[in-house]
Amino acid sequence: MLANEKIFQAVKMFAAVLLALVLTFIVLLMVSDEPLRAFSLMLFSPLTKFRYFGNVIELMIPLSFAGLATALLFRTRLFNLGTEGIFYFCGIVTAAIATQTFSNSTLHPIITILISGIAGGLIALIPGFFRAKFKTDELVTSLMMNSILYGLGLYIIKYYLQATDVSGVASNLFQLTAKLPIIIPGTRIHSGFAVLIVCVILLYYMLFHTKLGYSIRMTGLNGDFAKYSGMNAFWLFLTVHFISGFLGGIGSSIELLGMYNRFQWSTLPGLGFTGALMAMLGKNHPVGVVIAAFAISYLRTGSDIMARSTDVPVEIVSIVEAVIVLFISSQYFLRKYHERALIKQGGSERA
Amino acid sequence: APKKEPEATVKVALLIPFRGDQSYFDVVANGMKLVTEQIEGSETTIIEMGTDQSKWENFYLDACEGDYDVIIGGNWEATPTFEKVIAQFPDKKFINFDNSAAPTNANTYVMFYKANELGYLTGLVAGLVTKTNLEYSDDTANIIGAIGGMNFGGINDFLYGYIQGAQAVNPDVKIIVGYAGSFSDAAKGKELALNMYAAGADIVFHAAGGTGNGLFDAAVEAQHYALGVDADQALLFAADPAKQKMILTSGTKNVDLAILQAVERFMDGTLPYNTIEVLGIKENGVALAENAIYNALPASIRDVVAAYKAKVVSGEIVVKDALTLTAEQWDAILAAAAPTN
Amino acid sequence: MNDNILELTGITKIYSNGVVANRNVSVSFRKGEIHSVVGENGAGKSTLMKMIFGIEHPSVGKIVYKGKEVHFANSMEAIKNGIGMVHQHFMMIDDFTVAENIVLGMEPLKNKIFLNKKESVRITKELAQKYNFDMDVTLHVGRLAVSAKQKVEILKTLYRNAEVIILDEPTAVLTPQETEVLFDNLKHFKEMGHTILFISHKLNEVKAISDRITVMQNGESRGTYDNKDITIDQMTELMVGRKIIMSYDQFKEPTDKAVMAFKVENINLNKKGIEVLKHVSFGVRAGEILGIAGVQGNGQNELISGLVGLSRFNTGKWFIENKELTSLTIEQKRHSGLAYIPEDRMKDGIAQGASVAENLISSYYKREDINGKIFMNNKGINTLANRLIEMFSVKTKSSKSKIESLSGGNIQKVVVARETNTSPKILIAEQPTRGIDIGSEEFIHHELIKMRNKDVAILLVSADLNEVMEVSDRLIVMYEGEIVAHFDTVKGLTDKELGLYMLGAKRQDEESIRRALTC
Amino acid sequence: MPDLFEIIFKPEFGFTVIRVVVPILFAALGAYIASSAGIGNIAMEGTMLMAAFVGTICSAIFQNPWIGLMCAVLSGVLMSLILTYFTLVLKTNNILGGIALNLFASSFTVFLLFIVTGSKGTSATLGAKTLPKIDIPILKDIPVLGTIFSGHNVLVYIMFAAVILVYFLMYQTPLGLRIKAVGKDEHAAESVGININRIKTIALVLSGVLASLGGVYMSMGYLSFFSKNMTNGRGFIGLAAAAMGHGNIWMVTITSFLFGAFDALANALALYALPSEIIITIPYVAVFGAIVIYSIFEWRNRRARGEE
Ligand SMILES: Nc1ncnc2c1ncn2[C@@H]1O[C@H](COP(=O)(O)OP(=O)(O)OP(=O)(O)O)[C@@H](O)[C@H]1O
Ligand SMILES: Nc1ncnc2c1ncn2[C@@H]1O[C@H](COP(=O)(O)OP(=O)(O)OP(=O)(O)O)[C@@H](O)[C@H]1O
Ligand SMILES: [Mg+2]
Ligand SMILES: [Mg+2]
Repeated sequence: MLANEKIFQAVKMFAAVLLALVLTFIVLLMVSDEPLRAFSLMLFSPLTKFRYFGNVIELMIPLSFAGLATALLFRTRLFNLGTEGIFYFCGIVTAAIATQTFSNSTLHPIITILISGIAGGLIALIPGFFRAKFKTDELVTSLMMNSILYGLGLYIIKYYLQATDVSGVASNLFQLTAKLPIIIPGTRIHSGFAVLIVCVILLYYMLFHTKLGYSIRMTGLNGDFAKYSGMNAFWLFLTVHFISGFLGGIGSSIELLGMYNRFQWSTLPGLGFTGALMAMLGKNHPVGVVIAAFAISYLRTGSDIMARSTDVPVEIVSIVEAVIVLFISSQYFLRKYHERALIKQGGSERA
Repeated sequence: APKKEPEATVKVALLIPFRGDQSYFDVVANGMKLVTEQIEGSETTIIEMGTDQSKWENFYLDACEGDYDVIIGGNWEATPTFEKVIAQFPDKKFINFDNSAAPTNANTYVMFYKANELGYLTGLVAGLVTKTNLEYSDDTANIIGAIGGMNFGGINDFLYGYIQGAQAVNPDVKIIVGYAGSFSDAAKGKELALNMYAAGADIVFHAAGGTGNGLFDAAVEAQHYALGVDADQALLFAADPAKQKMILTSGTKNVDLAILQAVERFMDGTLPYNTIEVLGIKENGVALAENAIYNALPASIRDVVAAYKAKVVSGEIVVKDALTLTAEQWDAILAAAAPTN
Repeated sequence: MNDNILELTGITKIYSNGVVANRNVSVSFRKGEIHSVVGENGAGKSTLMKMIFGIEHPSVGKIVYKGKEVHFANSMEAIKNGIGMVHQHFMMIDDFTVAENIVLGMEPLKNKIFLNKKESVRITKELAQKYNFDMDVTLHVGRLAVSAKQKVEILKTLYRNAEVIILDEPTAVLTPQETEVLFDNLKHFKEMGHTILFISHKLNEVKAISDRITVMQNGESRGTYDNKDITIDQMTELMVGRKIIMSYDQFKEPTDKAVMAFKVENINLNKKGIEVLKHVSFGVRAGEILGIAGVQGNGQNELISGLVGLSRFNTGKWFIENKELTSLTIEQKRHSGLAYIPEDRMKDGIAQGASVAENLISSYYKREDINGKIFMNNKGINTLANRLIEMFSVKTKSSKSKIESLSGGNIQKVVVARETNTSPKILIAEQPTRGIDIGSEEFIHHELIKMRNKDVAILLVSADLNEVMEVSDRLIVMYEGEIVAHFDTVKGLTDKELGLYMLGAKRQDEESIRRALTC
Repeated sequence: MPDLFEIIFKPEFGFTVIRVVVPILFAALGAYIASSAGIGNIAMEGTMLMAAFVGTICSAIFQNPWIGLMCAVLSGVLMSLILTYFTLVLKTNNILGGIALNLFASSFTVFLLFIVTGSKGTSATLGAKTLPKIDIPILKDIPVLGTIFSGHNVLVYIMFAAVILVYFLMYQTPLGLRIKAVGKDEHAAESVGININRIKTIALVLSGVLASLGGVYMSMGYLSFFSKNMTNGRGFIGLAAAAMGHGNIWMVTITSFLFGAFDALANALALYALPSEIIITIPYVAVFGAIVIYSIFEWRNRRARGEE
């Protein structure tokens, strides 16, 4: 049975999760007086209340956008971690527009999100351009850009957008016309979720059913081959960076308009690495990214609930997450059994 | 397994982003400790919500749905979320431990602390110490320093008070202000402090959370004085008297005491809901840590500090605040206070 | 006790993707013999050798070496036991010098800790001299010609005192002269007691050098034969199941060659002060095949990669019919009618990880018949792919299989199928049959001739002299970046003579050379 | 207040730059070795943080900074071995593994800190011993050089030694040659009998050791305590410096110093009434500018060679 690749993958995934959970349980045994309750809260609590399940979806939205933005870059074999800075900076762009008065509550968020997206795209073009034209290492430029965008963003907030009624770094309250409506009552799931679904579908079709997607995939698999085939890496890199930045920008905007009342991130939101995590867990596939984001959101929501309802310290949440990620992403976990099964069966196909 | 314990007299939940900054949030958290220690049979829970603000509402909702008698939360960042949730639970009682605006809900009591007065107190000490020849200060250069975590109103309020306090007792004093751009980079804090000492400051204050911890290392290294913030930070170095003696005092924000008192008043039924109470020097909302190190200072210094403190309490001196200043106004204030070449 | 140094018994190898590369193979190798292994692409020759060398491990079966059963965990153990291997694809580090490459893994030391670079150079120099290999061991390998790289690979095994030397297709890139030198060396090694395991698709070479020959088909051994007991035709039949004759004259139809389809004028290229290409000019007419012969590293690579747009020249112009291509993008060049079968199929020719179908459309993925208004027409792509797969009898499970699951010959067929399907005006075919079994080779030659018959101009670059001479109509020879000879016809030309031009020993007068452009 | 030029051109500024550069250069050297072996060691940051924590805690427990240092290095080795196990044995993507380990380290240190000290912020209350400062005999009396190079923490001298050692390791020993061989072409290295996994493990362990030295400097040299997330991205700066060095140890070192110098400059500028938000970006802008200029230079070289 293990000889079948698909079945093997499923069994492997299941076993990896199981092992990770066993390890988690052992950790809980050590830190908690009520490990069983903590464990079951972590695993099942998101399913116990509609609102909790809503939390999973709410959290999944920004993770997915960051993941999609990163996955597109990784697909083109661009190791760029700039989603972090773009998320932050586009939040400020969002604040600049969302705090303006505007009469139309349908157009206001749309315009805000679009402009944020374009701003994100344009920012991403900076490392993109240097990569495309001069082969400048995009890991370095994107990491540096994150910190530069952070400082620049703070500056803009302070001199142009700072709310006077608050003592911290914050913009004025967003206009109510700019906020995204809640689409599922009883939760805070907002219309951004619909935008996410649309983006995933568009991205899927773009990647697997258009010429652009084809050239992105070929370039990612083999840049020499793409060049030889007549694809223009320069424009392709620019396009990919723009789209990625755009996704980051609208993701940021959607998160703020859906979940916040004002811009008040005083540090980078930390979505750059989470985005990379989602992208890689989802194998850089749009649908995979969303599934990964869902899984991680589910885990984080469950762990949050566990941490606030039991004596388990919040730090355990990340520790558990790290363990689970490590095991799930193991390619060779149980590979031995797979190979043994293959030999027993005498191979599945002829050379 | 559920534990069988006698029914608690009062169940209190406190929601904060995190603990462990060794200043502000730890003082807040200490409020729960005081409650547990001083109110018999009380049961307290500290819930750390994390820094992802989009999740805070979940935490508040869960706390409200729990069986707590009082839920303490807020501060300026979380207040909008807090109040949104409060509106859904008219039968519960809430304490906002730190916010500058009056509550929008009838069942909420809000406290606010005058950070500018805290800064004023430390400024008095700094202004006096720098013109005195103490073991680690000298009267040659009339320069003092202050490190801010980031440049925004809440932090500048401390610094503005500090500037006013120093200038009140030492009109010619020059104040170097530097921002670290982070509340968690102690190494950066140390670098800024060393630069300040190198530029002639012999006493430096900070309002920079974890970044400020680096200040104390710098003080030991440069052999000059430092001033703590929010909590009595000399306690950090209880194990190391050589370091401890560099931290002359700290401007404390007594959120813990305030929380304890509020919970006591809740139990008495005397807590004024739908009200904001502003706690300054007069209300003991902010104070100087008058520990052994401080008390070892020359009486001449301590007497002057006490005198100015009394003037603030009496209302004779009004410390201006930085909350409503524009960025440009603030830049001008800093430029005026800074040493010239 | 027998004189077998190495015995394989009942070897089966199943790769983790389920491919059975070897099935119940038993074969023995005698000490001091040259033993060839032949078979179609994907017959499992390399896999068998890798198992001997310890890089792969048999799923079932045993390996007996010098009378003892061995289980080499890795190549280190094989090397320690006196087995060396020259791989089908070069295994060298381009940024290292020859000496560094040779000593890598067994470096001479100074003070027991440090690399002794001087000693490395001295030892490798001595080694090279001992085996009559003449080379500068301080050069970076990346700058060496292929034949020199080949020598470095062999020196690597000799440095490690290999008693058994495995050579996986060592001659695919050599000229006849170089091959001859190599064979002399191999015989020399044999006399010195080394055992040689030799893999090649060139059956005449196998016939010339081997003591014994093992034929493989589809992962299984079809028996081991003494050289004198088997003919080339018999080998072919055992491998492919039919006879193959590499002669194409009868298939070439007369074409009128009226149009000068592709014209190259005065190409010059200077790299770091070295003149890589000098005044290269030639033309190819519609309906003819122009062969470029030359030892690898004489500028052919740079010429072709510049012509197709992968790199630049200093000066020069080139045209398809009357349209100048010089400064067009690759896409525009292709659009103007240029097609290209690249030398290195794995690097330029395909995208590993993509499906066969995806690899079959890359050169014209924007073409209307496989695109809708917004989306690509997946149905159209599949139909097209299946048609090409059938036409070129590509052995694959389906058009959706990953390209890397195909054998080398079949991958090459995919590349050829794709490039010929662009209906080009000029097809540049660079080493189109390198490392490909004779069945596929013959097939590809026929495809080229079919295109020629349909009035396509073909530029064929090959290091394989038999190939250029069998397939081309006209021929030019390149040496040190220049065209040194031009032949209006290949009839009557011997490979000996051609070899003289290729090695720079002879050169035609300017007049004859200029005819490469004008004829 | 002194003129800016006065600050920069004083020898004390050189002293400051060295002090600032230590954690970055250690991280960069570690990342350089790992990337020479073909592995992007994203776990640098987490490894540093873990070592910073372990070092100071062990120093406090044993009341001996050298034991603390040893434990910190062990923790670095352990982190690397975990990464090695997952990436080399279980074939987890190394970036993914690195991110997971960073996540793990940042929480795990706080968790343990809480257990050990009851605080989630710093270990200052433990009063752990720090590593000593060293005055270099003769050197300290030489005017400018003495001011710049003498009187640093012992780890500063270990850092300089590490640069030299890593140079010898990578350029003059068989191990270095093999590490590079593995990084440049795994199959080629394997074909001459080099055990790829062993070389990669060694490279990762070395990289972990160097990272841990950078980490322990943070808590036992630069500062005298551990504080939550105290590495603050220095591991990533090191990673960037290594990437910018393109496999050349001197470039790696120079880039680290470039960052350190501009960071020190930013710290000096922070005292002037300038927009602090912009000041903090200075070192990042400098490295950004440097890599862009460098790559344009390379690009022109490639063009001149006709490769592009
Ligand atoms: N690493 C691998 N993983 C999976 N399959 C492999 C691997 N290497 C080779 N194969 C498959 O095993 C079969 C035998 O391959 P092998 O390389 O031994 O053939 P070969 O006889 O050397 O062919 P060629 O003449 O093209 O070199 C082929 O079908 C090939 O696709
Ligand atoms: N250990 C090594 N790993 C990789 N490449 C090396 C190594 N040593 C030398 N090289 C390469 O070889 C070339 C020359 O190296 P190096 O400068 O060490 O040579 P050298 O000056 O001849 O040595 P020596 O000073 O020992 O005589 C350089 O391009 C370098 O890349
Ligand atoms: Mg003074
Ligand atoms: Mg082969």
